Amino acid sequence: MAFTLDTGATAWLLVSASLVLLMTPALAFFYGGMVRARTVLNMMLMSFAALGVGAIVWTLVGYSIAFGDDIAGLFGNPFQFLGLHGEDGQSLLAESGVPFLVAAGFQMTFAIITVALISGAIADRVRFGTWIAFSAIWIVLCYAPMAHMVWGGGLLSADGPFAAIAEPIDFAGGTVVHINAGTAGLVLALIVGKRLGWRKDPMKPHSLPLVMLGAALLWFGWFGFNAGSAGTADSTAGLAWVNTTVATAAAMLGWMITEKIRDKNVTSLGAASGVVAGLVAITPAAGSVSPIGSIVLGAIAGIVCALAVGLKYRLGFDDSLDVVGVHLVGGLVGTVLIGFLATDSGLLYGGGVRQLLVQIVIAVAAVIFSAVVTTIIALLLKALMGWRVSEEDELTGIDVTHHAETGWDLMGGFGSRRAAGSPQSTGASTGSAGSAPYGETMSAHAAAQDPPTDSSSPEDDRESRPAQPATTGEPR
Amino acid sequence: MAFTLDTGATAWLLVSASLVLLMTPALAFFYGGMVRARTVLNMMLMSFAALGVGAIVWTLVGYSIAFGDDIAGLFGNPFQFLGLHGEDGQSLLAESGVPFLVAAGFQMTFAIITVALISGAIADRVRFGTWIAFSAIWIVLCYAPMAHMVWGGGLLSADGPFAAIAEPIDFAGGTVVHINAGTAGLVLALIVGKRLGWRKDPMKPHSLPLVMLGAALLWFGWFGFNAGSAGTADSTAGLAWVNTTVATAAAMLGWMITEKIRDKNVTSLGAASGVVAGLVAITPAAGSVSPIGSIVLGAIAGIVCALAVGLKYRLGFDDSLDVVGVHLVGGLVGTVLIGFLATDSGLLYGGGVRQLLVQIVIAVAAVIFSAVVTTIIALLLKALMGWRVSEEDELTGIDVTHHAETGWDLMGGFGSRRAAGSPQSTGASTGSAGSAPYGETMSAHAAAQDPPTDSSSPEDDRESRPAQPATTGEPR
Amino acid sequence: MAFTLDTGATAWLLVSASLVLLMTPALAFFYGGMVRARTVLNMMLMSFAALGVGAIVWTLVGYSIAFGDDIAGLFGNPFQFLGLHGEDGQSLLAESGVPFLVAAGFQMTFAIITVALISGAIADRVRFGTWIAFSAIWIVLCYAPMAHMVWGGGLLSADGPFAAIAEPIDFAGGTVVHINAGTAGLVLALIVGKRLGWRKDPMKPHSLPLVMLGAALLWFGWFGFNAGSAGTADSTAGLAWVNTTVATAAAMLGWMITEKIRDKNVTSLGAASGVVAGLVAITPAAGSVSPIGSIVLGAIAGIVCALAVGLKYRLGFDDSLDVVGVHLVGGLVGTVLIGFLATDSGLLYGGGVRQLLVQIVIAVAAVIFSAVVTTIIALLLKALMGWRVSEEDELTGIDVTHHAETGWDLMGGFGSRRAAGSPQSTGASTGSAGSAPYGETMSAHAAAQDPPTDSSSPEDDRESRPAQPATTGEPR
Amino acid sequence: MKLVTAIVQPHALSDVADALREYGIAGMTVTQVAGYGRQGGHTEVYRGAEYSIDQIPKSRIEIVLPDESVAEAVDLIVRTARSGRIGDGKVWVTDVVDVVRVRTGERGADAI
Amino acid sequence: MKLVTAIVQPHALSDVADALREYGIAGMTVTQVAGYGRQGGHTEVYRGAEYSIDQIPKSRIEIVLPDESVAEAVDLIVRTARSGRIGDGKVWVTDVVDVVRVRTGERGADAI
Amino acid sequence: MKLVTAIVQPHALSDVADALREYGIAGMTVTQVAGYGRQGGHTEVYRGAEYSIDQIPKSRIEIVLPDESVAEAVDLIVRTARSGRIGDGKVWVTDVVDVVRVRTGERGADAI
Ligand SMILES: Nc1ncnc2c1ncn2[C@@H]1O[C@H](COP(=O)(O)OP(=O)(O)O)[C@@H](O)[C@H]1O
Ligand SMILES: Nc1ncnc2c1ncn2[C@@H]1O[C@H](COP(=O)(O)OP(=O)(O)O)[C@@H](O)[C@H]1O
Ligand SMILES: Nc1ncnc2c1ncn2[C@@H]1O[C@H](COP(=O)(O)OP(=O)(O)O)[C@@H](O)[C@H]1O
Repeated sequence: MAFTLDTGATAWLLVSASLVLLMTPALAFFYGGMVRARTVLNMMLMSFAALGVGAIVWTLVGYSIAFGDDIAGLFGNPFQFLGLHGEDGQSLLAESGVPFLVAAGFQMTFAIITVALISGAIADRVRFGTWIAFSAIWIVLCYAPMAHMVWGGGLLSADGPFAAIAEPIDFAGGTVVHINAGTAGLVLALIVGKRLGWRKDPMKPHSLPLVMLGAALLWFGWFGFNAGSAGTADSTAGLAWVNTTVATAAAMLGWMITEKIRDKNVTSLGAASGVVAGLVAITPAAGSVSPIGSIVLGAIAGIVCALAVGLKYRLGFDDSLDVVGVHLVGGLVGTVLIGFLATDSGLLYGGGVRQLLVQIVIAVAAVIFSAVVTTIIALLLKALMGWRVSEEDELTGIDVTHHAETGWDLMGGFGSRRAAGSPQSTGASTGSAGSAPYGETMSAHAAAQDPPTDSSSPEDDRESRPAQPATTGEPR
Repeated sequence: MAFTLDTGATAWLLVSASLVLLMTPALAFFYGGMVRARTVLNMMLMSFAALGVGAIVWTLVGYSIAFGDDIAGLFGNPFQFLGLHGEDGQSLLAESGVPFLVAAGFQMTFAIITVALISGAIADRVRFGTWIAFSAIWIVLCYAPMAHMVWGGGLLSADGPFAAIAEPIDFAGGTVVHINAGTAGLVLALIVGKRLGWRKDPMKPHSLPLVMLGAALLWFGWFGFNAGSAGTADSTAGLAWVNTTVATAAAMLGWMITEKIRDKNVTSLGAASGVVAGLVAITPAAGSVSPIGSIVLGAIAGIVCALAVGLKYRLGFDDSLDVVGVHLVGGLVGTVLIGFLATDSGLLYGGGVRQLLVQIVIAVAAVIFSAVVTTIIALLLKALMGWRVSEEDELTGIDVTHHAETGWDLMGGFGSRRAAGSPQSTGASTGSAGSAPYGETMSAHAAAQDPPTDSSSPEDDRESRPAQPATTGEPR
Repeated sequence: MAFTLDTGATAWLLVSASLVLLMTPALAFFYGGMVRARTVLNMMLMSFAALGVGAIVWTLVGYSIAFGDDIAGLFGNPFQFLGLHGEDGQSLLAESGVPFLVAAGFQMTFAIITVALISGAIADRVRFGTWIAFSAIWIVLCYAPMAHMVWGGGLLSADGPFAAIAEPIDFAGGTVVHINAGTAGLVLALIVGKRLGWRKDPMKPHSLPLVMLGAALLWFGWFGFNAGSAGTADSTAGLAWVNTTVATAAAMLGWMITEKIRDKNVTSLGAASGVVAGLVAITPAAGSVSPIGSIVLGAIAGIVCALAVGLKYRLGFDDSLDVVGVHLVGGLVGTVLIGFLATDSGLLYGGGVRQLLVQIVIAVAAVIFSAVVTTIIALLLKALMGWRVSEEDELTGIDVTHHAETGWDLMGGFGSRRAAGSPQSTGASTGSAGSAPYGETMSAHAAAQDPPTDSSSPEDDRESRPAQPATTGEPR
Repeated sequence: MKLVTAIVQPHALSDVADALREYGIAGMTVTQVAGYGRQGGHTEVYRGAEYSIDQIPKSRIEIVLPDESVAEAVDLIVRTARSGRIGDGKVWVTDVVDVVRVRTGERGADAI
Repeated sequence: MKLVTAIVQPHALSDVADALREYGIAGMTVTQVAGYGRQGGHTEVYRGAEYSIDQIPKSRIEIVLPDESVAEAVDLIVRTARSGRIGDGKVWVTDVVDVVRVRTGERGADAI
Repeated sequence: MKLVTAIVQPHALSDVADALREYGIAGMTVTQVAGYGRQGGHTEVYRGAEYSIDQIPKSRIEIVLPDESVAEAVDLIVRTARSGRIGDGKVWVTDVVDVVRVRTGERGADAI
């Protein structure tokens, strides 16, 4: 295809890709704020790891599987764009005048955020290595084929069999991203099992400002996600932009009202969750409903998701940060409501039930595909690597036990620390139960002193403390 | 009007709209960091609520009132663009090749941030419901008409009576946004009254990093606000971009120097406030002054606002987070200095006093209009809903009492919690003053135990704690 | 040159400039989270000060020195674009259809971030005034000439003498920004000296979520830095975008793996540092290597930098936040690896050693130039203003002692505070060592009471506390 | 000498400190604590599930005093910190064997 | 009266509080503290340099009690907080001279 | 047995802990507290209004000890924590009736 660059469309897609990339760290903050202080780093690292692994895997084979030449309607030729080797005319966005790599980069960010979303279902309790392996495999076997089926000309696309009824609509990823991640989250929550103390301990968010920061950056990034999915900077992008904003606003208000009625209080966690629920629900619909339709769709999503997040307590699965209640349910709401609200073909606009039917079909297909593939991957990894950290590590907190760090230290420099590797401190950390006799200087400790720090350093060395009359004889 | 899409201009406006939308959460962080830890969530929710309500109201009637066909120079036909129904040729940005909905979305973000700004004046003490009602009404009755008067062809625009003297200049919202919000903040601070303990308790910011994050994101978002107001991506946008940056830099330095001289210390709160003061002041002037002029304007704004924030202590109104000192004063400084510094028509550039005169006139008109309308709305709401929370709730902190949440919990899972609704805990929370006899097991408490959590759950249930020789007989 | 506006390119450059501007506050968070809680504000203010000073200095002379007509291959005519006075055809980006001020603003953001980067090497211990002076002088004497030499047609550019061997490649600032800042950081760390307690106290990061926020926003901003350096929105920008993402992902994974092998744990500080190392290393190479090449380059950078940050302990300089280990080393890695990996001219692509040679030459030249100029400036300032705060202030924490603020106060309103200036409190703060006799009311304290706060205020004054039977007789 | 330990409402702390200072007690040590008691906690709601958070933020004050000042100091604290609502707190007194001022090594009443 | 001070593992706090409440002790004051002891700290790694962080988060419980309840209360705490691993904590008992309830001014056992 | 409570400057804590450990005292419990005393607070400035923040961060150390070690332990703390400037802190000693080690149920000196 002859390719003519459109700098405006390209500028918008470069921006959109950047915005969607930002969504993964945003998710890290959204999720990180929601867990307890002792696991914030692990939670955030799960998103960052998804970024690292996702970018590499997508470059190597992911993009090819999603957008290579169709094989059986299920996936694309995995070797076609190996290493993102391709020509400017070859991407779906070529017609908009967007270069190949810009399109490939934009799509990359979707793969990354989708796998990162799943991590919320299994907060605080999984081995980091297993998560990394899962991320890589899941993108290849679950995300990329689903993207192919919906956007790459596969079974669930306009080229697939259901298009005979009506052309399936998934503007920016209701099925590929949200139903997919939500289903995978449910599967993992079931396979990994519950956190210790679940339902007894409120496990309340340790930093709601961080949660709200995450929600805000997600909203911001979602403009790239939805309006960027128009593929260029035109009226459709404008429609998607406005719909994204008003649906989200309506969902936030819907969630707030639900809380007000049910719990008597409007919470910030609810507001933040309502924001995400609205963003999720409008994702598939952003290009095919009106602003008023979006308000309706958003409000419904906010209310339904606010109710849905309580389900896990009733059904007994620990979907820790509500990936199911928000992404699976929100994705279903959005995908199905298109059947009613699409201005072209929706039931309420006189389009009959055909669109609705197709929307239900693709939603169900997505759930089934994702559930099956995720189950296989998760069970395999359970057998090979194991999912859970030890109970003691989970109780103590995974940050310190698995990452050797603590998220917050506002006391700043409080406490006695020394370089490890010294006999005494090693002794201490394995726990010598024998009682040290009083009055006797512990010789091991003396040996553990740091070598005098650079006393021979030529430059003006200011490490010594202000003069002090103490007689401990131990220069700090 | 025949409409030709310009993808470059559209890309820039889509980005600008996204950037300005981000400003409202940014404000939530800026304000949220400034209040005490026990009210951070309420403060942030006021901005988020403005987002929710503002987007809906703007879609329904706000945009029409602002940009519909002129009625008496005061407002536009409220039904014209109901639900943002419009054609691509109908917006003010049609000439730039920007689609209707992109323009309408861009304008929406201005309405939202303006009402959110006001919340800083009444931190820590107002009913959330009253605030939501205020936001909705104020956008309709105060913001949208003001936007119409200045930008929509009304009284204060180039089509208004004062244009005979000189064309009024408000590039991006010195009057519509900042003078408007600042005046409304002053009115609300007076009507709502002071916080308990004001002037005795320093009420120091609980998280200055959060304040600085807010300031940083506001600056970032303001590029959309100011450079986006050029309506396309051209030299004027470039001028606005540079002016926004250098005026802000100069204002920050101006504020710092004022503090250094007055207080002997440069503070981060001062730096962050200086940033906002500079952004405010350059807003109306960004398209009509030179970079050097912007440095002068910014420096003056920084110094004047640094002095102005002290006024509330002298005059005795609790404008808690300095909406008056920064937005009203900064907006006035910027609007008026255009009369001196506009390269086309300013006094210092040989343009005579006409521009200066007109700038003063529109500033004063904006103050009066905003004051009158806001007073009416605020008094009405005072009568109908009431503004203040109870004194006890205010002392305890509005987050826990009105939102049933706490912003920060870095101790992570510390303490004894149980599911509410159980007799014992309910008893506790109403406070049973009778002394329980020692040695007697409280039967109410026994009844309050959670049902054994899913002991029948089929899957590998790991909720039990590590084996422990304790004999309490109460599995966790 | 006749100038034709390209709104797409201009939109992208406006966005890029905004993104790069955001990087400096992002750095403030990245660095601010890494220091102890008692110095977070000072650390952040160093970046904000760089923003303030940098924008002004760049507007006045910086841009001219960098991009004015060449003088001796070292710098440009400092008066040519005074106050950013220039025509749309005059910038390097004129060919892309980008207006002069957009190009100048874009370049401004590079100068700002570069000087801000240096501050990490001297955390927690320097006078704020000296830092401000350093920032201003360093931009003029070190950054702007270096930018001229590499990008403005000077010695290290395609117009310089080394181009005879091969055209030197520095796509977005490996030499100008990172080697330059890293070298300057090393020089300052040596001249300023170590923090008190260095190597004994871990000086662990007080907020890793803040560090990760910083890293995330840096990554986001870096898309402007690298893909913006293409000068327009085209395939090269797309290549730079993808390379930036995959190199960063690979570097993060490389750092993680290094940690896993060496320390047994993957840390979030490591992940965040790996992100920055990858971004640094790909900076010079983003336009000339393939995505696969970027993965290799990123992985090497991640591993090498992870090892390099340990050097300071061995060599004994307190480069507090690893400006040397990440920016100098990462910048060198990226600059030199171009010689191997450039798809046009790299050794591994059959291009021979010429490119490699030239890359080494410009890297070494940058190190030498930066070291010499920075040493002179730093020693001058040491003599004139002094670098270090007093030892007592450093121990207590520079935030309270030099900025009269504390970063975090999550206890919210805890404690007894009164307006200063009262005799009692002044007495207290100078420390009266004499023991006050019991039973005697301190009259000075009585005198120190606030005047009854506005008891005469006409409006509904709610400052009094809820009725309390206490008999202290002191209304709050 | 005695050690007076008082648990009070955080928002009473400032008044108590002022009252003690007026009375002539210059030194004390304050800790942020969580109190459990008759005063019930508040309810927090997460994801529609209510939790009663039992512990309530309190301030804990420690003052070392000569025996003769104890009665009056306790009285002062109790009067100042009292609002009459449940949860106002407790004060208890324990014996102190010895006190030393770190700066000077002074002991006993001189050290306070 | 006596003051029982117990240092326990933070994750045992909730069980201890429940056990005490069942036993009939309604009031206590809890502080977050850092414990040093036989239980070694953990290792944290910054920039490749390992640090052993000695202090370990613990919860410190204070309960003022009538003399006759002390033995049983201590027993209850010890049994509930015990996991058998190093670092489970300590309980110590000191004498209390007087107690006052701030709200009412009640003294002694009535005040608890 | 005795309970030694020491208020020291936060930056002296690490040295005190080291000195005590060298002396053979392996266990202690540390709390972050706010001290009021002769040492005045610092001034913080918000919006041009100055506030004197009276409380100063201090570290509070608790050590349960056999009677015979008290004198030396107090001495060690005082010597190590002393800088000679106002605000170095206080140490006080109270009687302990009983101590229990949670892990083992050991009592008295064995439990320390
Ligand atoms: N037996 C106790 N031991 C230690 N502290 C207690 C005890 N009882 C109450 N407290 C402390 O006193 C505070 C107030 O007690 P509470 O019973 O709620 O109210 P009141 O003292 O007014 O009856 C509690 O929050 C707790 O910190
Ligand atoms: N002598 C002591 N004085 C005060 N607190 C102590 C003392 N010894 C131990 N502790 C506290 O008890 C906790 C547990 O002590 P540790 O020696 O680690 O385990 P264990 O008591 O099981 O032998 C410590 O973390 C510390 O808080
Ligand atoms: N009477 C007291 N009771 C309890 N703690 C005290 C008392 N006096 C002082 N302190 C504690 O000791 C610290 C140091 O006391 P201060 O009077 O400032 O200095 P110094 O002891 O050197 O004279 C205070 O910050 C406070 O924590």
